[in-house]
Amino acid sequence: MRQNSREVFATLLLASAAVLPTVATAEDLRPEKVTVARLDAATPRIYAVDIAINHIVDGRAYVLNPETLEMIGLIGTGFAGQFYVPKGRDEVYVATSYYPKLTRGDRSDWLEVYDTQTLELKKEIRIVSRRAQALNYRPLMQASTDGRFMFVQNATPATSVTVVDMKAGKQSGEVPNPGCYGIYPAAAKPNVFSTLCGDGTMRSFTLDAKGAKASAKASAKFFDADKDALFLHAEQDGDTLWFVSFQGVVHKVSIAGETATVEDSFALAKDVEGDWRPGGYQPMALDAKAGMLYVLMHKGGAEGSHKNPAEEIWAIDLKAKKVAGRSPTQPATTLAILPGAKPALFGVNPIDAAVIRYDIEAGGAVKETKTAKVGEAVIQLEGK
Amino acid sequence: MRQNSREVFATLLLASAAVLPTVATAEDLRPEKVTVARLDAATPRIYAVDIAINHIVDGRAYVLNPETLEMIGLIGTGFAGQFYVPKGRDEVYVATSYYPKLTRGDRSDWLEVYDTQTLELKKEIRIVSRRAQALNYRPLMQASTDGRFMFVQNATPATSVTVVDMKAGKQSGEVPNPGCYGIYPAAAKPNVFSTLCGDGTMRSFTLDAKGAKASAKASAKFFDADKDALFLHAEQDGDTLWFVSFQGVVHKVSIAGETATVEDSFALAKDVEGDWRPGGYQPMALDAKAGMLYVLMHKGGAEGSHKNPAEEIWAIDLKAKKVAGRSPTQPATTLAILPGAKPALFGVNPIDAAVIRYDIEAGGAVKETKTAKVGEAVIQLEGK
Amino acid sequence: MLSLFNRLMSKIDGATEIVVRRSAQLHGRRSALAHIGKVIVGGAVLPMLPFDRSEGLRAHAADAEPTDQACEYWRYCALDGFLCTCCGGSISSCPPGASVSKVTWVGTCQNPKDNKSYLISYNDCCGKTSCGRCLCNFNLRERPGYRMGVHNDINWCMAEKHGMYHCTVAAVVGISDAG
Amino acid sequence: MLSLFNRLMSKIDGATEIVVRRSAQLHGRRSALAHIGKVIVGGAVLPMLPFDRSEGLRAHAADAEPTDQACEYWRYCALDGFLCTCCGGSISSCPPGASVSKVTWVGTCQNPKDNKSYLISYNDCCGKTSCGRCLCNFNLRERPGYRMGVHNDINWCMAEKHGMYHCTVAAVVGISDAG
Repeated sequence: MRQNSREVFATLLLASAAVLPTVATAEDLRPEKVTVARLDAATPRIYAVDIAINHIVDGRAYVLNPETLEMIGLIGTGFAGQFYVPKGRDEVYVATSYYPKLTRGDRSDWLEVYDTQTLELKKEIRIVSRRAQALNYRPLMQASTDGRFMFVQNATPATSVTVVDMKAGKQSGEVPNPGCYGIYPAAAKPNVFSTLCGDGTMRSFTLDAKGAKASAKASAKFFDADKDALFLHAEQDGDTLWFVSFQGVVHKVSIAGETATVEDSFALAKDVEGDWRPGGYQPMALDAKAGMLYVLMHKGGAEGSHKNPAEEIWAIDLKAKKVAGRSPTQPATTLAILPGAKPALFGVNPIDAAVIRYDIEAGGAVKETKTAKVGEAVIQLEGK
Repeated sequence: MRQNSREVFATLLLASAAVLPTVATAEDLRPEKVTVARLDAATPRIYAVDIAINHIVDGRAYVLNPETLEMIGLIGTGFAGQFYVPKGRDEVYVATSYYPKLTRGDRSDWLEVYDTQTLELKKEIRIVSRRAQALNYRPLMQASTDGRFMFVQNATPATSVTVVDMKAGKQSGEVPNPGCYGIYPAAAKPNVFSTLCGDGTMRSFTLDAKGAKASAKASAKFFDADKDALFLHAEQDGDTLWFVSFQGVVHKVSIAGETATVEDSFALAKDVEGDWRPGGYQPMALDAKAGMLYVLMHKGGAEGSHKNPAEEIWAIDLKAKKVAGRSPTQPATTLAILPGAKPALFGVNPIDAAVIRYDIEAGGAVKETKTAKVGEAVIQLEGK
Repeated sequence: MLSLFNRLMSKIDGATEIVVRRSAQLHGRRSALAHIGKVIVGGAVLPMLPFDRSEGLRAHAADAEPTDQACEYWRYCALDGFLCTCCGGSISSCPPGASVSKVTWVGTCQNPKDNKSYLISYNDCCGKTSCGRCLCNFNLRERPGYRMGVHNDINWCMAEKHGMYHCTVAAVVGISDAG
Repeated sequence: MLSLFNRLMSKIDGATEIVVRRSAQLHGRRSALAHIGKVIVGGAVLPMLPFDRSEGLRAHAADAEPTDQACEYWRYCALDGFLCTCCGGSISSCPPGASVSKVTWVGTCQNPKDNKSYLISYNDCCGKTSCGRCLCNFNLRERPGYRMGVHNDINWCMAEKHGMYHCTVAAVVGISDAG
């Protein structure tokens, strides 16, 4: 190695030396120093998480300027890695799998912590090699409300949840959630999370103090996965979860108590012609302050159309329980909101591999104000 | 692990079981068994080696049917891996680098041997982590004429050649070739290879019996890398190498003796208007039987144009030392020949990311007969 | 029932088959059912986007007769992934050097030639880097991961030692009553 | 001479600088020259294809004034790689989390605003997976690897511990006599 270093620098030397005979430096020219950029942790940004399906071993999250949609950084996410953006901390989390020789050797799974200023790896924690190698659905990796525990959804295909104690810096437990999928942490109780189950219930888990074991309680059945399944993606406001079904029924679910309880349900396209249905990977985004749910909608919906790109974005007034606005959109399969004084929406056009910025206008309308090519197969968007 | 396996199979069980109530098998229907395809080792094929620059960690060689250009297999080449197709053996070789966590951890370099029937890894040999992480130029990895030794070009950026003893299954030596690059093995002497040097010479190395050390002899200077550099790619016919220069001078070089000797040199576009020059990554292909050299040519050539895509393919009659034919082509940067009773040419269009098949017609003309999209950034083509 | 079960199993090599049978004895069918929920038509294949497929499901008209390298080929009515027929495999064989996934799911597709419904086994081929060709995506009867057996946004090579996803085959393994 | 040398060195951190100076003492300039051949304008950057650049070199007309996110920007007259300006960096800074390559080469480009020729240091940014944006490729005075110092079909992050290529910057480090 030492020898190599010498040779390397010999080359550099040489390059400089050889250039010199024909060169003079202007006295007033100060050479630019090559540095490494940093982001302000407070800089608003959009994370566009790309599974890069044609090179699935090399996924990445593009960090975008929300105004210009220009790239301001990149975080590698490996082979179908999951991505989580916490609310309170200057960190983002990646759960991924590596094979030591790209596609060969023993798989190892890791929870990685990246600094949001330097985008450098701060910490990596080995987790059991069972995490779901899946498209990037937000509920597949979540933190407890106090940040003490990270929860990673597993699938072998049997399902369980890896619990990582971030204080101890290691995996503290694994909680089976058979027949269920997705993690919805309680807002008030740091040791509680719920999961969505194929039998039409939610199950709420209460962890012990060490994050090793959990007891579970099932809710009443509130949906039928055969007849009208719920999208895994939910929008969360405190202990209130907003789910939407394939056929467009909105469910307001509280996870504040011992078990999840449905507080309200209503069909969002009740009186609208055209078989409009929600669709996509991340089919809705909540503006909690305004009480408005934005949903990706396609018409002519039918069994199997639940990932079809949207033709319109509908604004659902959650208090009035009715459509407040309908706006045309490029084909879109993912929607996210960047909160703030003037919140904006962001979408993914999967056909053009583009990210779209929408401004929110009065009365539930949205307007495309910017479109930029980003990556190849962005599934998840996060605004922060 | 055992528990996981059980769960996995439980799912399979379940899938079958659940399907049964609505299903009957026709007595005459024999279920298809899912198998793994094999290639006949004698099946002619084109290897299209793709650096996949946008995901450079995940390069690959596509194996193509030479008639249809359809994909018949794939061999991963990792991070800027090199690819070598020997003449006599049912094997291909990859030299590549791995980081255990995709882009992190300690680099290790390997020489991998793949079976040409199963496309499975047969053997991997650790080599020193100095190999050139470079575009796929054929001279960057070669075998001795008897197949006993594999030679891998290193660059740190100081240059040397790793020697691997394939009989012993390990690296036997490392031969410095400072100021030189590329490996051109002698056809008659298994312990001799030459290299091309920036001072306008070739150097010929004679290995000791163990492949550990080598002595070198320089040729006379025969080109000027400043004024008219040689492309690294050469076409080889026994101990005769055909080089071409950026400005279009063909050099016939013998590496049969102790040192390389130039047997002939001539300008290929001598009496042609339009500043036609050779260009590309693999800018020519030799039909040794016909004594015809096919060269990728672009017009308006100048300093810096040596990788510009061709507009025409010129056939150079090597005996008559003149242009026997000129044929238009799609933009092309790589050319290769598939030898045989009726040899055909194959090219890469780097703008459309396509591979082109050309039939050879009478009198040095070639005709595009097939074009197919292949990969993203194919640099090297090999026909066998 | 057993007959179909055996035929499905026959796709798996001897050693694996023994494990499956043992697994069946250990868990029993009811335990398996309880484990991942009720399944109607099992499994799925791979994370995939409906690129170029935004028009949704097309009719498989007999007069169109797409080849097995087209997404619209009848056997692909529920396939989600790269077609192995474009990657060096065939409709029922993995490309050279890939390995057949041990877990698979069975869809039901109608053959336009005889209008019968066939059971199609969608096996992933694993252990090679992603093929990148002929990306197809149909989501008929697909459900989120809480119905894991019919979820297709996940790598179904996950159970393999070499779990990299390469492409997907579509083998006929039976005839549906519906057909 | 020393002045320019020092300025080139100033881009490198303290520890590295010591190694370089020691290297200079050990090898001497003649040894270095003999090592990789005579170099006119040093180094290069990365494997790259002339995608969309088949027209060859364009004139850098002042009235066009391309931005530093365009291949035609004047400082990129000999750059080969992804522009860091498109990847979260700037004309002279690597994107967050990448590291600056220890080896670099210096091209000479004419600034259309003052018609002076500037020395441009093309540093690769390393250790992150390939950025994939704004792929540019000029080959003026590029040579094959037997002139390694002016060869650009190789990864110039090769000397780094984390040698993955991410993108390339183009910093002004001097003025050429020619300018």
